[in-house]
Amino acid sequence: MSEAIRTKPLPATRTGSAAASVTPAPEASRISLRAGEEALAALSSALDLGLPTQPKTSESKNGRMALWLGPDEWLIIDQNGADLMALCATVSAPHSATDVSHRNTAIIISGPGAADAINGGCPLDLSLKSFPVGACTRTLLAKIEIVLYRSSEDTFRVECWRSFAPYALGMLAEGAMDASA
Amino acid sequence: MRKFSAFAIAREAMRQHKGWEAQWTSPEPRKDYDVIIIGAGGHGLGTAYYLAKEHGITNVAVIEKGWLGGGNTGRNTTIIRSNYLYDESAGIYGHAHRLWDGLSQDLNYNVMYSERGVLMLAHNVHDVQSFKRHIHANRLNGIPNEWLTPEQAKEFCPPLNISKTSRYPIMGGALQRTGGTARHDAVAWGYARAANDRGVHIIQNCEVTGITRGPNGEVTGVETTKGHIGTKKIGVVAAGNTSVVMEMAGIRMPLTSYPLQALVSEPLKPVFPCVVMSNTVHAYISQSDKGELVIGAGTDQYPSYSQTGGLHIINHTLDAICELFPMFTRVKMMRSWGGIVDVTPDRSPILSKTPVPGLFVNCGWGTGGFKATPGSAHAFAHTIARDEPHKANAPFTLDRFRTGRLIDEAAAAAVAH
Amino acid sequence: MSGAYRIAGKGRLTPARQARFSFDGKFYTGLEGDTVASALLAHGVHLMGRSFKYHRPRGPISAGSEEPNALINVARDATREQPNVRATVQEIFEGLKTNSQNRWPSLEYDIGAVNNLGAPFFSAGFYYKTFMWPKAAWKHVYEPFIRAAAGLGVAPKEADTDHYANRYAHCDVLIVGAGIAGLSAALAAAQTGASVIICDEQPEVGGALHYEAGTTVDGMPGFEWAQKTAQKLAAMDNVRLLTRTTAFGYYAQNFISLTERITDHQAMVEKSAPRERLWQVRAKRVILATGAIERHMVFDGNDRPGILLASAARTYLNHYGVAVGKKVGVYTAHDSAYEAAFDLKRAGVEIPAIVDTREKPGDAVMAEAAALGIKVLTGHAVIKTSGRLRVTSMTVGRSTKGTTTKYEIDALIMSAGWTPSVHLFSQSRGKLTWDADNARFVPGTHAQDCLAVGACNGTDGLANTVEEALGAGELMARAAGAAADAEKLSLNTETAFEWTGGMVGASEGAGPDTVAKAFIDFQNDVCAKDIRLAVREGMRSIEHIKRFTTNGMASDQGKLSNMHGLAIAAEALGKDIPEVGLTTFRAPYTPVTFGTIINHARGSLFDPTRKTPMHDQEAALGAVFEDVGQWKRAWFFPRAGEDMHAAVNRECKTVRETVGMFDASTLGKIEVVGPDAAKFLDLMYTNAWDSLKPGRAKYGIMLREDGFIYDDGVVGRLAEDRFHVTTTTGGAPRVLQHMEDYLQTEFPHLKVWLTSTSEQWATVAIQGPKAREVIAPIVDDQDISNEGLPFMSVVECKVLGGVPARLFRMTFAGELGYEINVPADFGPALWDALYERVEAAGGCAYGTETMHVLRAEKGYIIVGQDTDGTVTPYDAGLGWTVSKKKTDFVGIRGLKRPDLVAEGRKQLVGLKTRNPKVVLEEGAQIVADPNQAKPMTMIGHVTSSYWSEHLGSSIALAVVVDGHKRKGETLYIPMEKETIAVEVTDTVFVDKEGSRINV
Amino acid sequence: MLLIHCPYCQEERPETEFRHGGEAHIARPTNIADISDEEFEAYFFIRSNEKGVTFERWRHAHGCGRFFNAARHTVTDKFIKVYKAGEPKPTLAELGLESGESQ
Repeated sequence: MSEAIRTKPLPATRTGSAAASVTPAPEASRISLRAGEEALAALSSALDLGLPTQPKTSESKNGRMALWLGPDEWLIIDQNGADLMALCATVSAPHSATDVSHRNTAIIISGPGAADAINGGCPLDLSLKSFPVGACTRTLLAKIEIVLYRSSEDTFRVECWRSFAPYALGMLAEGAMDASA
Repeated sequence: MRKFSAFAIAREAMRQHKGWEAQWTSPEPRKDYDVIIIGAGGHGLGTAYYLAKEHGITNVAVIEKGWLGGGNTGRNTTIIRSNYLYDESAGIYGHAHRLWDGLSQDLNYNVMYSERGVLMLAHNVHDVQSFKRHIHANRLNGIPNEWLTPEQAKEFCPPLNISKTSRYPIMGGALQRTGGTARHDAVAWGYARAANDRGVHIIQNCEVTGITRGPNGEVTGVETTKGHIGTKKIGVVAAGNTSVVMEMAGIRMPLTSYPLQALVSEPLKPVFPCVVMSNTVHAYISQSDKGELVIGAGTDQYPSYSQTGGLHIINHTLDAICELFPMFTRVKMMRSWGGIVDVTPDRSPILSKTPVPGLFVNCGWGTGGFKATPGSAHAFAHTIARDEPHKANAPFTLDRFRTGRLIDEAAAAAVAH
Repeated sequence: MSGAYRIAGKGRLTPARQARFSFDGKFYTGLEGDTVASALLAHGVHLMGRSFKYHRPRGPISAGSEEPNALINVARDATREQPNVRATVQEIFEGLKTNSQNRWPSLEYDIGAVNNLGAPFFSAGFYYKTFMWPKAAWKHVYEPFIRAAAGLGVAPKEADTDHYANRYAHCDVLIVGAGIAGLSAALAAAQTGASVIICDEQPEVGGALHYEAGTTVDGMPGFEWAQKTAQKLAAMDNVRLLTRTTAFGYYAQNFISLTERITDHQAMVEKSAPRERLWQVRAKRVILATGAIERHMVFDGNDRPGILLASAARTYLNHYGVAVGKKVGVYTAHDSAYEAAFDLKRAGVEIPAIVDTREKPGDAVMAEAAALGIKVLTGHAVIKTSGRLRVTSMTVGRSTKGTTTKYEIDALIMSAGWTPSVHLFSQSRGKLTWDADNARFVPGTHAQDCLAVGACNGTDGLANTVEEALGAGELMARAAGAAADAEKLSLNTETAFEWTGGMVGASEGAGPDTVAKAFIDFQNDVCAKDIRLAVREGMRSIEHIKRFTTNGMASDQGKLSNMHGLAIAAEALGKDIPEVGLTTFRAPYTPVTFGTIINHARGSLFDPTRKTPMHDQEAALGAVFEDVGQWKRAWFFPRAGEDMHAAVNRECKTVRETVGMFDASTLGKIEVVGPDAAKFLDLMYTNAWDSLKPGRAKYGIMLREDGFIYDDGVVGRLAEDRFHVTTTTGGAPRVLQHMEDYLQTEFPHLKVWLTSTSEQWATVAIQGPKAREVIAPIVDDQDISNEGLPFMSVVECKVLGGVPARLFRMTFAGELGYEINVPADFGPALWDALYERVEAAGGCAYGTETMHVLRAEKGYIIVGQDTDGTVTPYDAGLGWTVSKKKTDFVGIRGLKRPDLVAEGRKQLVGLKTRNPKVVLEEGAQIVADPNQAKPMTMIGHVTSSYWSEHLGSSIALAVVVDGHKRKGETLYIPMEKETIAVEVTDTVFVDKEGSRINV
Repeated sequence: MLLIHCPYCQEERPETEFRHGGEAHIARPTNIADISDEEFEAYFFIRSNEKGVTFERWRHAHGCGRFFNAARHTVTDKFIKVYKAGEPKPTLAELGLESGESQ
């Protein structure tokens, strides 16, 4: 890879409150994967990860996650930076894999007030009953679109497009402050 | 009809206001009328008034399913302006604007037409280009509209935030000094009283349930909850309910009805001298004579006849209001409400004859109907009386959606780049 | 200390916990927990405000949020000033500053009160009948006068320094109101395991138990039980208890908005604490336990300071320990006022008489009155009152005609009965039914999954209320799916009296044919006679009457006045009340600050600010940015001493002569992938794509179905099944939506997928004769010669020693040009690397303004500037993009409509001013005959206009009627001060043959 | 804010995640290039604008991204049924409504 310097959309500084920390996530590779049923088995095997077919569910393994976003759409995230495009290129069944590693960036919200912090701008029911660990969906955070993923009872990952990241961070920081108020 | 005046009030004050007569009567419908207007909003009542006054047609009934002026006339934010882009729009709105001036005197009813100025804000280069285009077109059409710098805008509207660091800094504005507001109820009531005085019947709480037709398809009357009423000419002025009424004559319309919300604040001492509109951040605001800030919100995204909408629509509008006027966050919303606006594909109205002989339609005003009231009513009365359009409404035909001769004010303000 | 009217041993406040506050500059000592109203009443101060129209002196009539009179201004500091605050709601704290409103020069001596003398003239709707002559006077004299007289508080002048928060919440059962009904319902719901939110507008729970001194629940005094119950609920994991929280809106599908007031009662405010929080609650089930509001009696002079609702007097006494007077008259049509009289009497207050309009009040209260030695005048009325700034007497008689007796008093309490608070139920679009026996509207048909319990449901009696509420709590929780085992709850309640009675409408002396100032709507100064006047003037609908008189339209939203107004209207119309109908209840229940509603959406969170990856680099070069949608785009890069004009001239010249670099990252990008990708694009664009070879690119035009231009952009084919589509910056989201719509709903058989990659790539355009030599060193192993990478081609390669890139050979400037796309994190590195080389080559960075000039010199359109949604490709001179071979694409039929193929369409042309130094104004209108009168016939307008430094003249693009046939014609542009002659030309001003591009 | 059941996500989601897509069951003519001006007007401009049960398109734009159809009452704004794109338009009887109830 090049020596060229990467400039991330957000500084890696932690903000938030005692109730909910708000921290930009490390770099990861990502693809937007689109495919019909006929390609799922091959893609799952190429990615070494089952592609979930139930709404709002995810699969994860060794730092690689497949988030169900729609009936023919997954967001694949690899926290170890694997070349996901290359993995999918081995599959001949019709599908669309598109690199979105740099389009998206992520923010981790963690702490007992994490759900409240996100509910400062997100209209979904984030109770464990309705949004259990592993749940994921595309949704809204106030005026922007996000992908929300719950990695543990009190930790969420918010993915958004890079130019919206400062806004997302601002909303989450205010939400986190209010969650502790 | 007794004339309204300061003297009349003084006289009545002496006798505890016992001498006032009803502003309009509540007659039982006759068997038939020369013209039936469906819908007793400002446009419908005005049409009846001008039929009587300008065309000598007084055997007219205005049929209303609820109470007169209870639809969009009584629910809008009362902005009056005529600085539209296209010649066609300038024609009809300009026609209305000229009639607003002097309407109180014509009706002997103070409609509180207030030329306090309408300021439309430009927030980006595209807005500037678009407003300049409007200003030049208006100037050559003889319609006042002028460009203000941000500093001039601030001088005209002191609460305005013209900080360069705001999210969408103001790059200037188009000001129509003769634009302003009027008292919405007074417009409906003034037309009702004046039309009633000339013999027009206003029949409230009477719903039209059908349109009856003759052997050649021509209209012969309406079925109503008060029975059949005969007529050779029907003018449909039913705003959000137009599709429903026109369907009774078998005509499917290019209309969609959306909820439109508005709100007022608690009354405040005078703080806001004019009308300010910003299409870019979606804010429409003025202050009523009672002191309430009157704020227009946007339409909900789905068609509805519910006359209610979502809180998020109001939220969106107030975001913009507080961005433009940051001192208003502590002002309180006192009342919010919804109307039903009928919207055409090109966002311009339809004032037109129809394929059904004797049936005329005036609709599709979207969010802009109030300001057009006198012009629309006047031109529509002409169309009904003469069986041909007035020059002000000639372009607003129903068949333009077949030919493609649209008058697309919304597209003309398209977002750039 | 805390006031001469504070009664030792009464109330629940702690005498030792004092707080000093000011009202109109004078300092008072109150107790913690006091409202401004209770604290002032404790000092014998009743005068707290002036009415809207007549500026009549007014004191608080209530002890709650229904207060119409006692509106004050509350200021923490200059940036935190709040007008129109109810003194009956605002809690005091040490240092609180409050002021009265709507008076000048002072509350005691208000010049505006002259309106009161003119009251006969200012009848309802008087303004519709006058101020019409002379015509000009409305604008210059009458309206300014009316405006200045109207209004209540003064709007804040400075931006608010408080902040506000929002929380979306979900629950199984939302309970509105935490009086005995709401608390009972919450207990029953909570023990089933359901998630419960219960809210109440007051600082503590309890509702009516605030004043109900004689009620016990499970052996405890009612208020104490309520606090214990609240503690118990608050300790449960599945319950959220919110006090100082008003449910103000009930929207579709059980979406309820609440406003929680967090800091307005605090002396010291934590910086992180929001002032108010909006709760947007989606509840599976809703229980409304909103209680009832006492009505006043409608009689002559019923608005003087010192005249209050009976329940308010009880609240002041039993909760705050404050007597509203020392000699308190009672006027009632309902038993409830008796209990107030009993409580006051027992507290040592003199009760000269209870005046009851009824011949037969309840037996129990009559017996108790006798026992306490209180005189009761049944079948009597208070005919009038006197007192300027405070009531000093009431005149009592059987009727206005007979003998009357005057009683000296310093306060008068009253009750006409209770109005169920059906506001939220009505907002939920439930239908109300008329309970004729009790003259009240109660919830009837439900429109949503909610139940009303207790007083708001018209349920009378404590035991009935509790039973109903317990049942509803469990029922709604079960309906929401709660399944935990729970025991059947019951509560033992005892109360001193069950009440009877009530009336709506005007009392004796305020009936027809009177001139009495018997107020219905206090704030808006609407009297009984105003309602009758409206009816006399032909108003039949209650909506007309409301609007004509403004009854119920004040900031209390008619909580006290609606029923009285309706009854008087019904009487005047000779109809039954339900026939006249009720006006619609609308959100909010009580006024809500804009701040609560917008909450976080201020400053940087008002709307996202989108910046490109290279924003900081551009800012460091001194870029001035422009807003394009949510994006900040570098507009121009002024150097020392340069204005915009100079900077743009230099940038243009530099690009044409050497090289320039431009941040094109904001352009929309869509990856179109799949075996049917070309087929799909064939349908979406006018052009043909099947024939485009991988590695090549083409300019495409997209139409709407109606045939008008929707968007444009360059599309590159990366592989047989993969296209890189670009859109305009503003068009990116709508183009994707448009494509998805057709793909999913009209062409679902096509195997192709769309992915937005707008933000995956950072894009730098390098344009100018030296473009190739500038990029050569940073491109790894890729032939970029004219042969290796010809004009309109695209290649995936590496740059900067290994960074993957998509390299386009294309231009929007009419020069040798490239656009380099790299993954966005590498954008700054790419920019820096290029800038170093561009600068070394004598080039510069340029912004959107220069981009616009360069493209206009080439006649390239900007969608949205040169087109406006009414322009076809033919109008724009882009007919060559429309495939003649295709049998279908979006817009193919729309293009053939009669008006789109008719003569006389506006077509895009170039314009040259006769004087080349004159730059036209964009938007300027074009005429053929400059000497015609207004309104002129306009045949087109200038869409783009610039100074071309390259040509040394101005250039312009315009749309003109039949413009393509007018080349060479002279047309005119009438400006304000001069008319400019222009010649119609071709749209291409520079390098018509394209020789600069293909090198 | 309405609550809309997305047939793909199989749960109710807040309205702001959705985008209204106009009247449903207006198929684009397969021979669109050849239709008359009147037919084009009927296809592209004329709308039922039903006061009663309306059939409309929604897209779960900020969710699963899918277009689907809904039957909704435009006076009460209540959803009667949602169904996937491509499924046939339900009759009023299938929606459990008498034909008279559509008004």
